[in-house]
Amino acid sequence: MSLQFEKPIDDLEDKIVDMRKYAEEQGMDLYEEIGLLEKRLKRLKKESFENLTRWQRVHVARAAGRPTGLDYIDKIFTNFNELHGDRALGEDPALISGIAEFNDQSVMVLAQQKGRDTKENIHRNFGMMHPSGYRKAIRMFALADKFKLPVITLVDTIGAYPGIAAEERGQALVIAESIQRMSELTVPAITVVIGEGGSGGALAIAVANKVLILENSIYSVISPESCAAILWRDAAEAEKAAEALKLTAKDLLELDIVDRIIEEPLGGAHKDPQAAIDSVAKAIKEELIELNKLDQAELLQQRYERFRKLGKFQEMA
Amino acid sequence: MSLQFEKPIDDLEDKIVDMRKYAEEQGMDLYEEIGLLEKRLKRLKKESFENLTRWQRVHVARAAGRPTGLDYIDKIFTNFNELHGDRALGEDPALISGIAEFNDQSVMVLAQQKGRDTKENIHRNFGMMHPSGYRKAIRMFALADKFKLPVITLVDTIGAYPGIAAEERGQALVIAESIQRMSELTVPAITVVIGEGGSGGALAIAVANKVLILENSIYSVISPESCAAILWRDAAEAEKAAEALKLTAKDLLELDIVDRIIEEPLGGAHKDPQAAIDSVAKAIKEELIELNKLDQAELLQQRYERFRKLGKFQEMA
Amino acid sequence: MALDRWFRRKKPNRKDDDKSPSGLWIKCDSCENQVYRKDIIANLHLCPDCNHHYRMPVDDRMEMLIDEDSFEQWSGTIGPVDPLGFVDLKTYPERIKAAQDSHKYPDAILTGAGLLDNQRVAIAIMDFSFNGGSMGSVVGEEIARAAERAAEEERAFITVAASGGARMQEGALSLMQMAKTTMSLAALASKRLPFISILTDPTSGGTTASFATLGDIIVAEPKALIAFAGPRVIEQTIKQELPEGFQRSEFLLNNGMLDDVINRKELKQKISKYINLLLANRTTIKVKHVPAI
Amino acid sequence: MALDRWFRRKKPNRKDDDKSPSGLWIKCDSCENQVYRKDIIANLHLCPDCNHHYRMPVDDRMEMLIDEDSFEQWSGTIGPVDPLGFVDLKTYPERIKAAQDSHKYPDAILTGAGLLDNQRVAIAIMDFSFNGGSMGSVVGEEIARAAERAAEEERAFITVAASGGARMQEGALSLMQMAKTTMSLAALASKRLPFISILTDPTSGGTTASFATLGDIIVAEPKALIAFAGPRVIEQTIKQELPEGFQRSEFLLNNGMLDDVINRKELKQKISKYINLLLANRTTIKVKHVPAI
Ligand SMILES: [Zn+2]
Ligand SMILES: [Zn+2]
Repeated sequence: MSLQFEKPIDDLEDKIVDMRKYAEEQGMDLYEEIGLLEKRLKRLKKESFENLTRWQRVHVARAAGRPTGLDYIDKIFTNFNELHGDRALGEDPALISGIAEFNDQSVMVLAQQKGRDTKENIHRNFGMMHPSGYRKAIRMFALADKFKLPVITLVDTIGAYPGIAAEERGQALVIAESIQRMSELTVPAITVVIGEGGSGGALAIAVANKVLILENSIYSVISPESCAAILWRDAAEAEKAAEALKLTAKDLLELDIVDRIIEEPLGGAHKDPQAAIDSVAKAIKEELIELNKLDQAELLQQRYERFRKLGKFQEMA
Repeated sequence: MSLQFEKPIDDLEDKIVDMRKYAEEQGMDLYEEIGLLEKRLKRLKKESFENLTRWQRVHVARAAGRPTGLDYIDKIFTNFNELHGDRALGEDPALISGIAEFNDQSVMVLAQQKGRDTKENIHRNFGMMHPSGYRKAIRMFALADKFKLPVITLVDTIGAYPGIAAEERGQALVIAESIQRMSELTVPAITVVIGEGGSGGALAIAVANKVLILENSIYSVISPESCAAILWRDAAEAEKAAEALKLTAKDLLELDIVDRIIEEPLGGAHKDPQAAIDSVAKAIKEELIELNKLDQAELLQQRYERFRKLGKFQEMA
Repeated sequence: MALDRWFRRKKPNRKDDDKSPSGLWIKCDSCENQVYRKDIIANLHLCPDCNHHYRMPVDDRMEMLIDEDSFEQWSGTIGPVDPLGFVDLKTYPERIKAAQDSHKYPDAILTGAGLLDNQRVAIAIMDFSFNGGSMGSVVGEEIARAAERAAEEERAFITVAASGGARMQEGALSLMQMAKTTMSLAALASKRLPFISILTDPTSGGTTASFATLGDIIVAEPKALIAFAGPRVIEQTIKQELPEGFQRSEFLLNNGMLDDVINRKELKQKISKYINLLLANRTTIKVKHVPAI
Repeated sequence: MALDRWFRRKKPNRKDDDKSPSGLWIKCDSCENQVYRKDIIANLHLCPDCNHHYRMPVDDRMEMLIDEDSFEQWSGTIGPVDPLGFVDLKTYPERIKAAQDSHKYPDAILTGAGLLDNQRVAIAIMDFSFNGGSMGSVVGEEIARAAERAAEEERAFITVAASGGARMQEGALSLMQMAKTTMSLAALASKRLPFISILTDPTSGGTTASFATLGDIIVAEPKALIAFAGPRVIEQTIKQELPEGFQRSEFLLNNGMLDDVINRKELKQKISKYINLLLANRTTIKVKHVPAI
């Protein structure tokens, strides 16, 4: 299943495959012709992805086959041991957490997991966390602090789950508490927005010293669909909302909301998951090496200043 | 409604009332006779209460009309402001908590409340707390620590509530966490067992620097009824179990489990609530004055040592 | 927005000819009695018949809570800009201008210092009537500044929340105000200064999910709507009607999320007691920022 | 108590004439297959057919978790007394004597130091077969001593819980062991030493409600009964049957109370990884005992 704007790319890829097959069958030397087509394909991909509209990028961020939290956990970290439960409300499969090794250090990993197929989607509630998930995050932050484990969070959610039980159990309050507890970490904290960073549900585990984002990921105060429903009174105007919200990696870097964009393989992370995962691993490693140089007070201070300065306003006459 | 062993006392009291009435009606001077009867009544009360069996004392501890947590709160503290909720699971009416003034100081008060009539009994779940109650206690301990409020807890419960929802929400775990959090208080903590101190459900809010107990209160690892059901395989043997468990104030003082016995008015606290309340107020005040002299480290140390030494065993050959 | 409702209907048989807005009769939202609008305003915006809590303008709120002539305004020196060039059915600058034209302050917030029953406090009051009380860069910045300055000047801090959530027109910058306001509370905590959060009708979204639910003590006015996701969003998600009283103050109290629900008439006195009790034993010793282990 | 079940039935048509207990066939509690008892014991007390987890004697448990020849026993120098002169159908001294006569250790606990995959640990293992693994003064004291000594010697601490709760025959002194064991964990926390709690079948009452649920990491063996109030007490209270799987490990995992449920065969390896990961970044700097603010 390919995204709409990927169609010309996919068509050209198919053509090249055909051509190779034909050349082989016919014993014909089409090496030069195929080489030209491949160059053209690469250019087409590059142009397409450079010129994606924001709404198209939302689709890439949500694309099937895009590596999920678990894919990163499996391939970036060694000796991952999942730790379950919030010791209060329950176990939320939308957030996977645990301790692992990374670059000769123990780390605490938290990842929102949307799921890789329908069954997992349902089990993971599409990565929409309940209060028990945020409480689990808070518990992990405390454990990380106690044992000096740098915290790495992977964000991928359309937002916290809006439901009756979630409201009953204080969805707002646990998000606030998670923001607060993460901001108090005395260890390095790195967030990577690997897909969709949806509102407070994402921010709750994104109050890091460094916030990185994959090139085609998005991070927004509200989903384009909900924004359109409210401001345009029509969810179908999501494309306009996406444009207005400036939710792409590039937009966010300009606003200092993210610190670094991690390049994706040409055609998007879903076209070459391993390459995307490698880039993320490299970026986390580089950032962690730098943050490891700071002491507790400096880490707190740096994190405070990082968020304190965000916002745009003007002095009044 | 009087307790069984109170019958002779009540009868004699009735007699004296009769006699007075008769003397008045007849215009007879029975001053001397009545005086003698009153002396006898006092002696009877004293003897009865000195020689109460443990099982009888269990009945006094549970007697209707015995002052409850709220009675103490109303009369001992000024400016009491109840604070509700555990900010996680719910609001448990079996535990009343809040901030108040006591002896020119702010304090945090926690009281288990069984209720004073059937309606309140049901509302308060007879003082049997749910996990939300223990979480509320933990929250109050944190607030007390932050604002340097000495903690005063009033214990009166047959035990933590045993039910499906309570187990689902980790009744054991919250009790353990409450014990732990209370033991970490950096402020003075005083517990008064005002009625029944039932097992872990009581201990969870009784890890204090000083544990006081009213003369006719009990404090036990298990209720006599449950103990009898297990060891005698017959709940009706509760009287034997009460005897065996050594659960009276005097027993507990000998075992160093409580630090001080607060005298009750003759005939029991239910016969003169105000006198009992005054005695409790006086005792808390005296203990608090002493504890206020200790700094944070000393308070932690004193509390640790107080509980660390409890237990009886022998060196093996 | 609450004001809209007040003009819904005039008492038909009114005799005097006072045509000013304050002279109008309205039908109470709650008891449905015809009530003289001036009487509501004079009664702390409470229905004189049924005690229904109407939304309260920021200045009235400030005057209700802060001792007379003691208020020193802190906010108002900064105003909103249009960082994204946001356009929906209107442009963001148009929306801002419209709001500013009908309001005294440049954004949905009033902060300042004052006395509350003679106790030194700082206060931040959100204005739901200004763009739905939405929290953008200005609201976030003013709250953070007020919290930090309260800590610096050793004042208790009080917030009065009334907000539809984050301000969408400032995109992710609004989202970041949740982190900023939350983090600004650390300065108060490190000095053991009380932070009392008052939730009023309505408080939802990013405001509920940040500073407003992090009070040492959190109280709400009766029947206020307090939510993460608003009722409409939830109904759309679960495709069923919500139970009576869902997401109202009493529901939150029952679910353990509030310390108390307090009638507006008793609010000042209660807050005063909280602050007094929480500060009574305070030493001025600073606490190191050490997490629980 | 678990042993009782093993003798329930012999395989009727067994040919060899091994009459020793270890030679008997038993019917598995779970799969109901006829299984050779020796095979269960040799298989870490797991059913070779269905992996059912039988209760495990303390020495076998210690040998399973601690590297060969590395165990140094700490417990055993103190034994129980009868502080209350407790008599029910038997006297407490009679009960103690009976238990001691059939057991190697003086009470329901074995503690000591050793290596776990070459990592220095201290361990406390409860013995359910000794008076229902009940926690009285000796069990509490041994656990507290082990935790404190582990902290002193900078060892990770592991407990293996198996207990019916507090020991009634020592009255409120038993209750106090909940506080004592809980408080002894502070020494470990202040040095950032991991405390791993392993819950096995069955763990309930005062043990579950104290140290055993305060692990940095808490794991359980499959299908273990883990409760505050036992199922019978609850059934009597609520007058209805309990749902399938209630109070079993998987139920607790699902309710957020456990970090994981781990097969006995993988237990040592898992605990080893936890300790390794939690100690890897440890500095030897002491943490001051400061509560969260
Ligand atoms: Zn009305
Ligand atoms: Zn089997």
